[in-house]
Amino acid sequence: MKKIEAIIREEKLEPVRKALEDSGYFGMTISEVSGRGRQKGIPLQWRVGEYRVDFLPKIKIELVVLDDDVPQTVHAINASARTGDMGDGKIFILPVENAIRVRTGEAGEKAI
Amino acid sequence: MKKIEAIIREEKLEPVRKALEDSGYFGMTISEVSGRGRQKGIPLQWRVGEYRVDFLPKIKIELVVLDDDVPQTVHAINASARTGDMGDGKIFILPVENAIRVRTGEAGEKAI
Amino acid sequence: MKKIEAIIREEKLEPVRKALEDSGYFGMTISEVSGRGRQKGIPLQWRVGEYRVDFLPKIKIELVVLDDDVPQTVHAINASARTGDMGDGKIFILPVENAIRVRTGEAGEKAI
Amino acid sequence: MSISSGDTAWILISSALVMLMTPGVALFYGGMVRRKNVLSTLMMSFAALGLVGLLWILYGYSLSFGPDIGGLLGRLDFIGLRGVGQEPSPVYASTVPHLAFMVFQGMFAIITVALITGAVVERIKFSSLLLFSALWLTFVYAPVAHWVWGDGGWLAELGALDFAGGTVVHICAGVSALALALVLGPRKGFRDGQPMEPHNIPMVMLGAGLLWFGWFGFNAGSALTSGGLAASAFVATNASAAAAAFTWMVLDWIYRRPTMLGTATGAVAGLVAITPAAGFVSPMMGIPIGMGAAVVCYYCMLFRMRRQIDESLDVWAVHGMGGTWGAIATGVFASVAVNSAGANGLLMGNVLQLGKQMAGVAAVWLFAFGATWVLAKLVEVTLGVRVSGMEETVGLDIAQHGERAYGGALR
Amino acid sequence: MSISSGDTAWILISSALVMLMTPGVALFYGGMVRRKNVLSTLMMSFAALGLVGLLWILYGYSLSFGPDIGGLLGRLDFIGLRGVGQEPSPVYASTVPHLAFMVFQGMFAIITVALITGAVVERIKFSSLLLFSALWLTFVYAPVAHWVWGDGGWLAELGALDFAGGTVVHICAGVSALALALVLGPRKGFRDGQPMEPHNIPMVMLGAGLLWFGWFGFNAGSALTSGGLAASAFVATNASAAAAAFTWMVLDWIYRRPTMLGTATGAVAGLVAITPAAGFVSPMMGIPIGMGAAVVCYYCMLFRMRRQIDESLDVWAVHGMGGTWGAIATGVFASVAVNSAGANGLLMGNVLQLGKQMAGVAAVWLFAFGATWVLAKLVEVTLGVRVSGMEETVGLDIAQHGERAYGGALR
Amino acid sequence: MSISSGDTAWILISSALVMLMTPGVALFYGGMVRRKNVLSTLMMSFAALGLVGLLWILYGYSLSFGPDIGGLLGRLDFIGLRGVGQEPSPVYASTVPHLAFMVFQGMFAIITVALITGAVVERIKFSSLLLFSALWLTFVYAPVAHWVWGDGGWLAELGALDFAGGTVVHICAGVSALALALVLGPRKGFRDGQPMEPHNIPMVMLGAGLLWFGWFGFNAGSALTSGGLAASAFVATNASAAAAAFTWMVLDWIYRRPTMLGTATGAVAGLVAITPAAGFVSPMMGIPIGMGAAVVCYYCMLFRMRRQIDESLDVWAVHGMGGTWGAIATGVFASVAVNSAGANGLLMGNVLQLGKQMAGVAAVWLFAFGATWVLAKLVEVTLGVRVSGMEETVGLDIAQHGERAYGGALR
Ligand SMILES: Nc1ncnc2c1ncn2[C@@H]1O[C@H](COP(=O)(O)OP(=O)(O)O)[C@@H](O)[C@H]1O
Ligand SMILES: Nc1ncnc2c1ncn2[C@@H]1O[C@H](COP(=O)(O)OP(=O)(O)O)[C@@H](O)[C@H]1O
Ligand SMILES: Nc1ncnc2c1ncn2[C@@H]1O[C@H](COP(=O)(O)OP(=O)(O)O)[C@@H](O)[C@H]1O
Repeated sequence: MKKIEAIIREEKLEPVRKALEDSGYFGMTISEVSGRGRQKGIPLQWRVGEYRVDFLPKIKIELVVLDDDVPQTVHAINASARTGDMGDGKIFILPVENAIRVRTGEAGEKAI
Repeated sequence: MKKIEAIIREEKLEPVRKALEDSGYFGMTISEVSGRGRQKGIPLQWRVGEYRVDFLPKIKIELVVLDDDVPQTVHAINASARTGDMGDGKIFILPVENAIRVRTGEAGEKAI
Repeated sequence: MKKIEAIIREEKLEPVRKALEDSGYFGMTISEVSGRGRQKGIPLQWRVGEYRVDFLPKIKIELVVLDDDVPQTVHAINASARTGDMGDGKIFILPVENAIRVRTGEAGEKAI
Repeated sequence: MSISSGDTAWILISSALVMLMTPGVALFYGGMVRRKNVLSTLMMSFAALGLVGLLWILYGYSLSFGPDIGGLLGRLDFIGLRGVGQEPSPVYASTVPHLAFMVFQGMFAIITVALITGAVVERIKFSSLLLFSALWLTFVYAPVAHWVWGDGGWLAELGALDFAGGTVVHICAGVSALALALVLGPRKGFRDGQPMEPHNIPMVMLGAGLLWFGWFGFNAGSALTSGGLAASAFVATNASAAAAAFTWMVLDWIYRRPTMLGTATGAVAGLVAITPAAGFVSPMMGIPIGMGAAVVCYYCMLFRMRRQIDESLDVWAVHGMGGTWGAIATGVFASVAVNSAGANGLLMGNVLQLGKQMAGVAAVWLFAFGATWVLAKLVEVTLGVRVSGMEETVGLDIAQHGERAYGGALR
Repeated sequence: MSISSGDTAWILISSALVMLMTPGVALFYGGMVRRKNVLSTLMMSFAALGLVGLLWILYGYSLSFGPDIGGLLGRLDFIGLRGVGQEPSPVYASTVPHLAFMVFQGMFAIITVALITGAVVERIKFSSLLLFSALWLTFVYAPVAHWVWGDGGWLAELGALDFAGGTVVHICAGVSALALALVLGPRKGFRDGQPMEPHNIPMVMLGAGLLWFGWFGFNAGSALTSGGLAASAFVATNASAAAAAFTWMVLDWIYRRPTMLGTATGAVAGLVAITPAAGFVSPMMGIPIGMGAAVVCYYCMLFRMRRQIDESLDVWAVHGMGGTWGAIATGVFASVAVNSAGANGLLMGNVLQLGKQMAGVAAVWLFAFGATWVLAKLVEVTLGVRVSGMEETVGLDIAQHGERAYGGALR
Repeated sequence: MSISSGDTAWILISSALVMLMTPGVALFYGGMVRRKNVLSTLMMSFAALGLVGLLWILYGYSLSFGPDIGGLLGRLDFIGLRGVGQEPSPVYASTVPHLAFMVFQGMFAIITVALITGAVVERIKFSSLLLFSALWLTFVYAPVAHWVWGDGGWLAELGALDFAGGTVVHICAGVSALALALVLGPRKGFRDGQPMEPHNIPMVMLGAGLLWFGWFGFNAGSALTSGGLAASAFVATNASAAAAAFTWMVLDWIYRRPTMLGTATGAVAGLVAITPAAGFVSPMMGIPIGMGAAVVCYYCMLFRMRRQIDESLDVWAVHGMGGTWGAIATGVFASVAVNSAGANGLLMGNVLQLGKQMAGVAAVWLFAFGATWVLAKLVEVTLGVRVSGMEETVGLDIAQHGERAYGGALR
């Protein structure tokens, strides 16, 4: 099992969600995060002045999948989240040792 | 060391917190996330219409524990978070290579 | 590649950000979390009464770096986030198997 | 007498001000509950604008202000506003249209019902609350309003003074809130000390600001004319609110820190306490009345919490006890030099007035508590009063209203 | 006649109340959009306070209320407020300063423009909206106001009744909103059923509360004197709002749950519908008018949604159709016993009045729809009307205004 | 003369409107600070309602409006409202109760103190702010109010015009804010360009909306009668607010984008600038005055930021400089045709009036700056003025008030 952590643009949540659903991945957890990278922050205005916001709103998708499904999910996310401009985000893959479904107590692959 | 990531129902935070405390686990980090799984979203109303909210509010608990403590914490969470209905959530176990306590700079097991 | 997860005080975000930047680490993802540990919660007031808030606001920094960079980043965070009082937070190091830059599709070390 | 355009302008704008107090109460309460119950809390007040707004013109006004039946209730002559027209009433407010007097009074009825809801937030069934509200307006508010303000009402005849509703509005609401909360029982987790942190204190401040603003219509409008008496009541009102806000802040500070929530609560306590007195006491008396209100309400709230009674947003402590203190203080500080239609109080050597005030307070306490208890039990055995445990956990916004307050991409 | 201080006080405070309705609309709408577009939504209303506030005194008032040209428009005699002074106007509101009447009317023009913006939130270009607003005020609002309220206006001469703006304000705004939304097209994702959850319903309630409060100035202020008629209009207004809020809540409940958003919407629908009738019908008629408004607007909204028309915040269903219902209901319920300057309606045996009302409604519908369509197309081919797809996705707050509503350490 | 019910209604409702401006300021400022300091910011304004509300009736009114002592201060004859009753004052506002005039003036004192707090948010010690406020009311506000408005005040005698408080309220507050901010020093991180993003701009808009609404009481209420002059001041006020909001929006656009925060700020600047002029200039003059205000305040704000002075929410730029521009503009545009109790200005050929206005401005600038500096230093050496660095970092809500604004399950 692997955990896929994708940091994507806010406005890409909808297409990514759809792409994952089309590939058969329904369960996932998302959260609002703020990110910084090559993409420079955005300038916002303050009455007569301006200030730069360094950290931009991003969405983090967390998704635990079976080892075999990793390429497919990564591909689905990658394709649907891309704009080609800086700030498109990252996908990280982390090892997961076990998973438990709280409702049933099932563990391992059945729990996903 | 392992990291336990539990996605639970909002209203189960209190019992889970208590169950963990009773088992001797005090330190933890929580955050507000939104999740989707077998549990279907909820229908909300919009004046005369209705729309479905796909992602439901969940709480994510992050907790780093010693390897030996994993079964016990998982059990505590599992037992206290369960309702038996869809949407009860998941527990994931991830490997952790090291931990540092910022206050003292201590690393490894002492840091937890 | 490793993922550094640091839980720090809200007010230390600025210095940590700076320390990381000075060490050459620019990209990162942050989020608002709530934490509990040795630091006791804070008492807040409710009209004539008082209640204790157990979970205190913290900032979580997530940062994926190359294996060789781990000591340096940990040091930078550790030094800049410390106050010496309880509640300074933790740094966890997790293994990462792969990283993908969405914009280009590059994977592995080039993606960071 | 004929209609005065100045007086009419004053009563109409005062009516609008009192109307605004109901959204004000909604926000004041709404900010104090948890995020999952804010819409439910707002809705309870807002629904009163609809429900009581209708019942009042259908029959409520007549029950309260119709021709007297034995000092106890008004006759139904004014049902459906029959005979309530653009000319002044022969008995009330002789310089403004009868309709203006009627609607001014209606706004009082609405807010009184809204005030009670602070006791029952986060757990009451919405349908039951509506039923209760309708019953309560009919069987508690209308009679008490008649007793105190109706032409021939027995407390009016007795000479108990209540300028703008210390007994009719605040004691009535506060005592009934307590009775209803006792029937309803505490929120889940209340007894275990689970923190129920207010989710939006700026919203509370906004509500308090609107209340303070609207209260000028409530109290100075109750002069029913625009002149010296209205000005005097206006100043007394502001003095009491200022004194109570400041005193509560100091009390907060003595024990811990000066809080926004406490200061806002203090302001409301001061406004409550001056209500029965506003047009009977000299404006400077607003200061002792306000200071007293802060002290009385502060310790009553403490007492309520120690007793572990989940009268959730302290309607009893602030309105019930603030109103009680104000009604008694009226008997102490009143002076005919301020208002010849009033009476002298204890300080002017008239101990009798204090007795009358106490009689009025006692009567309204007993009646409001008893009648509310009966009505609440009635609703309990018919519709039931509480939502299910699961609904309470999920929150009333979603469970009862199918909405959430702060939607968004994710949460 | 000479100036009455009471009447003047009433018109001035009513003007202030109507002014407050524009921030009220801003909040009412602002709470219903997504977080990324709230400032843009607020800004559209707030900018009307600036833009229309200026145009009105420069030439708008004169176009609407200047000496008549063939029943169609006012002459430019009052341009730059020339001849509009501290004395009463010879033809309008004879007991208050001409300036007071002028500014009272100006507040109506401002809010009418603000109302329309509900149709176009989350996608319109801000510069285009400003241009459209200026054109619309000049070529749609000013003529219609003259027809209905101007001395010599053809609808006034015909005898069509509109007490406080059912046709001028609400039909005009609602029908124009529909035309503008059709030119503009739906929001991205609207047709795919993407949820566009309101981001802050307490803000909606606050807006509705301020609207209700301000509407007393709107309707009762339209009596232009402070006396029996104002009181009667005040009571009718409150009755209709209460009835409609309650009825909408019940409809909501029948289909699903009683919602805060629905109840607030119902209140607004009731306020809209009573607007043309307020000073012509007996106050109790507010009840059927309000109940009817809730039903009419509810099903029109349903119809609009079924047709997949993204008239986003239902200006047409609530204001356009609510105003239409109210204008017709005026022809049914009006009575000279209430207002001798009015007329009898159907229920008093005067079927003709109903015909006049329908003629007025039809004329304003046709003109407002047609003229708005032309103006919208004009703006489309010159400035363009929509933001780019990318800007729409990012949100108008950042894209058009360089701001975000809820800043913070992180987000 | 005897009491007019119309005039009294107007002054009472105007007093209520001005009272509402203080919560309005609280929200206007509260939305602009960071989330961790919002309650502290609200509290500073709200506490003024309590503290100044009390001091004003205890002795403030007497210091300002008591019988003249050498043109400099009022005698303490009215201490504790002695002699201030339901009858009109012999010297002020002869058609309304003396109490009404007194409380109307009191609302001005309250908001003036609240205005200053914008300079010191996010770092001042709450206890020190209260002490400073009390001292400032006594030693700065009361004398200046006497000079300008008191019977026999030296600036009044000189003939400097200030209709509703351009010098007394706005220059005083703005200049004092600057002095206080200089003593206090900048917020941590301010000089390093750390972004201090406003946490809730809709709250700012709500505050601005309430301010605009309340300002009609402020300016048109200052006519002290309800008639032509009040109407004229009302229209001038709205014109200036509209012109300034629009102009600021355009300036914003020229440099970057038209922002909500800027437009709201512009509206306030326009309201400030018209304040001294409202009842002395023809209503259309509101347009140039408002446009000028936007330009003046915009560039003063830019100057303030370039100089890296942390006068945090620009009280000096908006109120100080807006008030200065307005006071001077009064000397340019005033006309006795509008108000026979006023004077002609430069445009009517009276260059002298401009000189008088400048003398008034200079006197108040110097006195307010100097006296505030001394008082601030006094507070600094006694109580200290700043919170500790740690408290500033944590936020004043928790550190000074033991509360957080937006509580919840987690944060
Ligand atoms: N080293 C990193 N560790 C964790 N998150 C990162 C890292 N680098 C970038 N990110 C996240 O990815 C987002 C996009 O990064 P950015 O460099 O702007 O995109 P791109 O790689 O497409 O140019 C950032 O906003 C941040 O949230
Ligand atoms: N594959 C997954 N990866 C990450 N989070 C998941 C995954 N599946 C479910 N979740 C999280 O767990 C929550 C509960 O899942 P759900 O399928 O509704 O529960 P259950 O397994 O009890 O039926 C979801 O809301 C989501 O947050
Ligand atoms: N075992 C743990 N797992 C996950 N997070 C933890 C754990 N222990 C502490 N934390 C996080 O670290 C923060 C600081 O912990 P605390 O014990 O107060 O600090 P310190 O170790 O400096 O005394 C907590 O608020 C919590 O967010």
